[in-house]
Amino acid sequence: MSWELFLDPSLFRLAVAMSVPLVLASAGEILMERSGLLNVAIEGMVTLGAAAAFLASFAAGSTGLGLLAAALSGVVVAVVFAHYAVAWRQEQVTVGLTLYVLCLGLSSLLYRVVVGVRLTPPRVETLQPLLLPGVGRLPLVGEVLFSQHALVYLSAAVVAGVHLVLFRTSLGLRLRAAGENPVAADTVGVDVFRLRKAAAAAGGALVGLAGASLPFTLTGTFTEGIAGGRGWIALMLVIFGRWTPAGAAAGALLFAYVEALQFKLAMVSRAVPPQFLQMLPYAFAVAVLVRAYRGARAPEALGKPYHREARA
Amino acid sequence: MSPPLVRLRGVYKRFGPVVALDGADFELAAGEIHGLLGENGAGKTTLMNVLAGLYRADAGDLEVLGRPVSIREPRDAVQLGVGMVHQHFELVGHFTALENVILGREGSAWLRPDRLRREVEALMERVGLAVPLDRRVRDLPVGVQQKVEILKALYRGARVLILDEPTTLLTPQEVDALLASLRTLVEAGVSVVFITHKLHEVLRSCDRVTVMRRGRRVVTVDRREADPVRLVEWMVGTAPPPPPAREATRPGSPVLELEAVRVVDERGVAVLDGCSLVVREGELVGVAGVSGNGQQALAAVVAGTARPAAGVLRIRGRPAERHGVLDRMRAGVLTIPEDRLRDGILPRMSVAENVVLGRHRLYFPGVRYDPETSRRLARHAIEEFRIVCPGPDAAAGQLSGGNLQRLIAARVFDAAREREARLLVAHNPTRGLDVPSTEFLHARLVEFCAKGGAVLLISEDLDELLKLADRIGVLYRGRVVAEFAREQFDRYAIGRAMTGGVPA
Amino acid sequence: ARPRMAMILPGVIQDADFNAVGYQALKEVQSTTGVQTAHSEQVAVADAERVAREYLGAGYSIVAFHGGQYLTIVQKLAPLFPDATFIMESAGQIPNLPANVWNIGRKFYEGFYVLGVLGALGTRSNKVGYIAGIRLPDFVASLNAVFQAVGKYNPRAEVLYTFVGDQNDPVKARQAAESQIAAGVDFIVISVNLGTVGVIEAARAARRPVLLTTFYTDKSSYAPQHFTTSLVSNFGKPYVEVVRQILAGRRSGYYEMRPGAGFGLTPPRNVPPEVSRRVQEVWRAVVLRQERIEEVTDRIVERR
Amino acid sequence: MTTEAAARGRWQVVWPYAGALAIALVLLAALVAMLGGDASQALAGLVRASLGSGAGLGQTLNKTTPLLLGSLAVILGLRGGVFNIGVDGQIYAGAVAATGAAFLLWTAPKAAVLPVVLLAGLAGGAVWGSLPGVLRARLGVSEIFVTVMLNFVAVFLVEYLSTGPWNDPTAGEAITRAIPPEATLPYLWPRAGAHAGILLALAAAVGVWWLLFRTVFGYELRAAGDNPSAALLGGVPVRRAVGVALVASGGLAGLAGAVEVSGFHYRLILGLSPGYGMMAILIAVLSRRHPVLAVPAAMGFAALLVGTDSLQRSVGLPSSAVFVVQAVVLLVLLAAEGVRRGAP
Ligand SMILES: Nc1ncnc2c1ncn2[C@@H]1O[C@H](COP(=O)(O)OP(=O)(O)OP(=O)(O)O)[C@@H](O)[C@H]1O
Ligand SMILES: Nc1ncnc2c1ncn2[C@@H]1O[C@H](COP(=O)(O)OP(=O)(O)OP(=O)(O)O)[C@@H](O)[C@H]1O
Ligand SMILES: [Mg+2]
Ligand SMILES: [Mg+2]
Repeated sequence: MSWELFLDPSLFRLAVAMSVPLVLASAGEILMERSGLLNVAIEGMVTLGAAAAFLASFAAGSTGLGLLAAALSGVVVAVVFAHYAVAWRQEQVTVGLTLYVLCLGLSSLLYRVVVGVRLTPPRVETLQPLLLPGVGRLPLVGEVLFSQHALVYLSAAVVAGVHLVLFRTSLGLRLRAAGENPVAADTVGVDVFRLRKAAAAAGGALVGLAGASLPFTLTGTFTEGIAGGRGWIALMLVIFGRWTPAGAAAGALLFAYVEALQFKLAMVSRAVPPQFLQMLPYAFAVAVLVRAYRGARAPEALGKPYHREARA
Repeated sequence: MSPPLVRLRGVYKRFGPVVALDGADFELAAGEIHGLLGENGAGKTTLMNVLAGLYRADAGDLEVLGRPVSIREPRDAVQLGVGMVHQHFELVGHFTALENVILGREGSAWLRPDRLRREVEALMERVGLAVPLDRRVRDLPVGVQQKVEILKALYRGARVLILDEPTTLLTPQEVDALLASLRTLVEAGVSVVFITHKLHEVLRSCDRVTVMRRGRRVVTVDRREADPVRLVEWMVGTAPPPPPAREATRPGSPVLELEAVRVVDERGVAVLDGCSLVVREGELVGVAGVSGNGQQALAAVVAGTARPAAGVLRIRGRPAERHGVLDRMRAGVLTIPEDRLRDGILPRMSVAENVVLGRHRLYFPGVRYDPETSRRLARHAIEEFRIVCPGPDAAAGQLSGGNLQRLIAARVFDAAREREARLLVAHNPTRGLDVPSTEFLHARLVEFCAKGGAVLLISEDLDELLKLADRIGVLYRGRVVAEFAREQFDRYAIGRAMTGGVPA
Repeated sequence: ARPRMAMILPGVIQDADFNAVGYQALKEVQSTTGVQTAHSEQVAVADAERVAREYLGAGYSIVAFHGGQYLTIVQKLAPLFPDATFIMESAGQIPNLPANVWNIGRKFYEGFYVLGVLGALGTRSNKVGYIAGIRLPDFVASLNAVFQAVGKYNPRAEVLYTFVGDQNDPVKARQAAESQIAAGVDFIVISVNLGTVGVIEAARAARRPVLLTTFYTDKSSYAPQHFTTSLVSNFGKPYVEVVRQILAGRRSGYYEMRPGAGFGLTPPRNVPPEVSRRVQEVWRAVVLRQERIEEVTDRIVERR
Repeated sequence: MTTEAAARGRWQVVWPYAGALAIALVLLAALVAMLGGDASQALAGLVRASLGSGAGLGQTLNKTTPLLLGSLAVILGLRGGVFNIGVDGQIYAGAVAATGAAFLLWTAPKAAVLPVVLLAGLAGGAVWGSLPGVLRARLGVSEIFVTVMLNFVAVFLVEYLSTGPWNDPTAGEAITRAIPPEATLPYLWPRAGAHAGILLALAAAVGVWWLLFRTVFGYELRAAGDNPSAALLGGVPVRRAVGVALVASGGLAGLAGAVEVSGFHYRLILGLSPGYGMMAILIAVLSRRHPVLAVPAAMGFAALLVGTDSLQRSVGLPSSAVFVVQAVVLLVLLAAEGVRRGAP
């Protein structure tokens, strides 16, 4: 086995493409967690986003509508989550897990209702690579970065956008304050409840889009379990990236690289049973998480319901 | 006569079964400093929280400048020019001072830090309060944090500034500075509500005083009509009981010895650094200090939840650096934690299950846990310590603060009887307690010493220490910088030591 | 009374794949033998026993299981319901089955041998890919057959294979296909089910033309430029035969499904006519058992 | 508290459950109608399939077994303050260990085989729970994430064993060879196909109740879960208790895996746990973390599972609808609780 195997440009190209759902989902989760909401339903929301995107574009024949539907499905679930967590102060992990199960069920149910019983699974057009003018033809970088499909560029923009909103706008300052110390935010007139719901909605839209990226860029169709654990991985990436979108995106690329590498290794290392290579990304995720935990600092009010009249 | 700046009338507020405000009235005149007095639980904080929009009153009228207003949310209060500095500060620890001040009033969608800094700097100059704007708030001393809080309120254009017990965390020198700056603020057109338990502060700095009792106003008087005896009478109804007589003790052998103990927290900061201290049998040693100078680490290292990184820690003559909580308990160390909700109570478990915590291995040495035994002990504790609760099976989280502290006291002192406990570490044991509860607890501490126990009383209440301690050590930056024997007790000398000015 | 027959299927019948062909077989049984039929789709192994018991309780006398994972249930239920006849599928003949069980053995590898031949002749980069999901003995045998075919018909060509761990995960299948294509593969023998759509997308996105083969059903309409042929499976043939035998009183037996007996090959497209002709010749030889193909299920034997 | 108030309190607990059940039934009926079926007929069929027939009841009991054990595992974790979302992986780990033991024990005395197989399952699940347990206890790493990742790893491990070393080559599927007869659980009700696993699960429910409320360990575990820092100051070894909670939780789930192997499948098989872990969480929440209440809750879910499975055949309701119905039931309950809490 040689080093070239690990440095193959096609590997990086695939990693960039495969990181899209992770980047979008973790950016969405970061928005929510920064406001104090720990939403563990995102694996389900990614699945539902994939179903919504596929079904809308299948029914209406438009990728744009598909993206819209996916974002909307994320918003709806996230707002329901936020309502339970914010207004009713229910334990967030419990609500998240319940919604996770609901989303999984709803995805297949909707698919069945819309698509019905038919002999061949319908498919939609996938997004084709978009060569960026100028840089697209550069050797290596062009191949890896600038001849990808549109959602790759979108997710790069999302990372930059979420970063700017969080750290350069007053909205971001208030949102982070709500996640660090809701009482402090509330007493200066920041509407913590509305802000958390808004963060949930915006984050939910991104998580839904993460789901849309699966049928629209990879498979052209919806299948059960299409998220394949990417929602959970995104949850880990939030910690890995220390609650910054750029950090999480770096982690997403790393994870996607290991995932792609696994398939490369599968073609050359005949001695190892394939199942052990398939475990690799998940084992890697655990190992990375253990490292990432050292010194990581979550928003102080993360997962804690805010109640004005509760005794501190 | 012009209408008062703020008028609250017949404010009623209950929390579950607790009636916190029972038709309270209050008026604040423009340009005054108005003292708000009352024993613990009288409703001072609740009333002001209603004005600040944090609590919603069940009934009652609010008027500002004679016009009825409705304050449903903190935002409404901010708009009416009401700013409140809460007792335990509501700052975002990981934000800078600047970010904390401007939060919620940033002025533009895009943050413009330079412009905002200039505005805040101008404000600081105008009101004579200066804080380092780029430091993280959690790294600032409490006195400075308080200034950040006041700036926060003023930056929002507060015409009414409510300060809830602003002096408890400050050194005497800092208190002087605060009171002086309040005058400056009044001259700049701000009216101040000043909540405190300290009569001399009221008499020194306020124009008028309101005394509250059991959710109602007792009286509002001009300072000139008030004197300490009448104020206390208004507050508690009768004259306060005399303090327990502390007999001169003959200290026995050392129970707790700390020699140059160093404790490092998870951030790598040495929170205790070369701390030395001895507590002997029958002795009550007080630890004074501005909070944040290592009190928590001291309590933790003695209780066994923190390990010393260097130094010697002996309990009853035996090295105990490596010992955990359980070993300490076996050696007779008891703890009254500073934060009872965080460190003392199992909120969702029953009173009975809470009463046995810490003693459960004693009562249940085998595998079996017997709920009947716990209930029996709990019924006993409820009676003896007059804990107000529905019964042994009630969830502990429903109890009021004072009753929680009684519950913890029951746990501690009962164990003391049974096991001849040797050392009690009490950290701010009476914070937030009313007078009877405080007296009750003080009596227990004294009794414990009289029986030969040793007490380490870490308290931010200097009066409490002056009343009870045989000796007071002053903790400053993680070490005991000065010790005063009873005959040397002097408020200002101790206060100087607390700010690092070691007496000659 | 006319016997009634029920079939239990692991997935949805509209998968245009394994379950669809099972369902078609059931319909064929009904139309050719007149036996009344019913089916349950998407039955997890954990539920199959109960479902079977419900049919048996409702008077169904023939219960068929479409798949080998229901083996335990058949072994449990057959002695308990001696009046009913069970049909189950497997990779080969199962020894010691109860006396009221028919066994259909599926020999996919012989068909995959021919797909391998097409790959050997159809590849221009001399790299043939094989993408499977779970490392089942069936697929191991099929992979070995592809190795044998390529070794014999194009010794210069190489076979790259990937087991992605899931028959129905198009994302993983796509990643595997991308890796293979990046490594130079231009002909992929697909052995996944729903994962197929992922492989198709990879082929579409590839910069060089990539040819594909599939199995169970003809999926050429999905990607007309990419599919060459399909190893179509007509389960109707074995099922109709077995049900006829049951109706005639034979309560147990073994039917082997193989090229010519249940498996067919669609005429290869997108390849030169002589390649297509050659492959169909090999197919006929395999049907007549004139081509020597070894069945190895427990390890992968790579040869050049 | 007066008796009248106590009675009112009890009703306040009961009505959300009744409401949730009603909403679940209405929802099911609506789904059936949407798919073009006859709702009343479908609901009658549901009851018949799950509880109203011998075979149905037997299979409902069989389904209750892993759900109950799984929810007990979740409850044990929740009481200690940890979310064990890895029940599925631990079920598989237990199944692997049980199957391995059954294969290795062919020389052992026959009477010893079954107990050892079940214990092996317990141990296998415990081992699977120990990694998140150790990471949580030593490094404070979130168990939520680690347990989920280990679910994936466990599935691949099962895939490896069932298609590799232990594969039954004749079946042509991801299943292992059968375990010997002496490693199998006896039938409780042969005609209905109900195995004795339910007795184990019921015993486990009582055992968990006893452990939580009648042992010092359980007391300390609950204390650690309720308020770790207070428990720590009260002399409870919190980290150890929480770690042990995850290990024990894994053990219970592992037992579920062993029971599935020795009572139902007689082999290790991919798909042994069709999402039992997720349903176990819902059951644990529904039963308010009480091991005894988990019994009716698990049974109810099992009946719902079995019943809606029959709707799949009668009206084409997809199996995923069960998830929807269950989640909605829980959401309704959580909402009822939330509404009672009132405004922020
Ligand atoms: N958020 C709350 N939830 C429940 N009870 C509360 C709450 N806030 C205050 N109380 C109760 O209301 C009563 C009045 O409390 P409040 O804090 O207003 O008293 P205070 O006069 O500020 O006392 P202190 O001097 O101790 O600060 C007390 O019995 C207290 O326990
Ligand atoms: N079904 C039961 N059988 C026997 N004892 C019970 C039962 N239910 C509750 N108990 C007893 O009541 C006590 C409290 O149990 P409970 O289930 O109410 O727990 P909890 O701490 O109130 O939980 P939660 O956090 O949900 O409030 C236990 O000590 C237990 O012995
Ligand atoms: Mg107060
Ligand atoms: Mg209780």
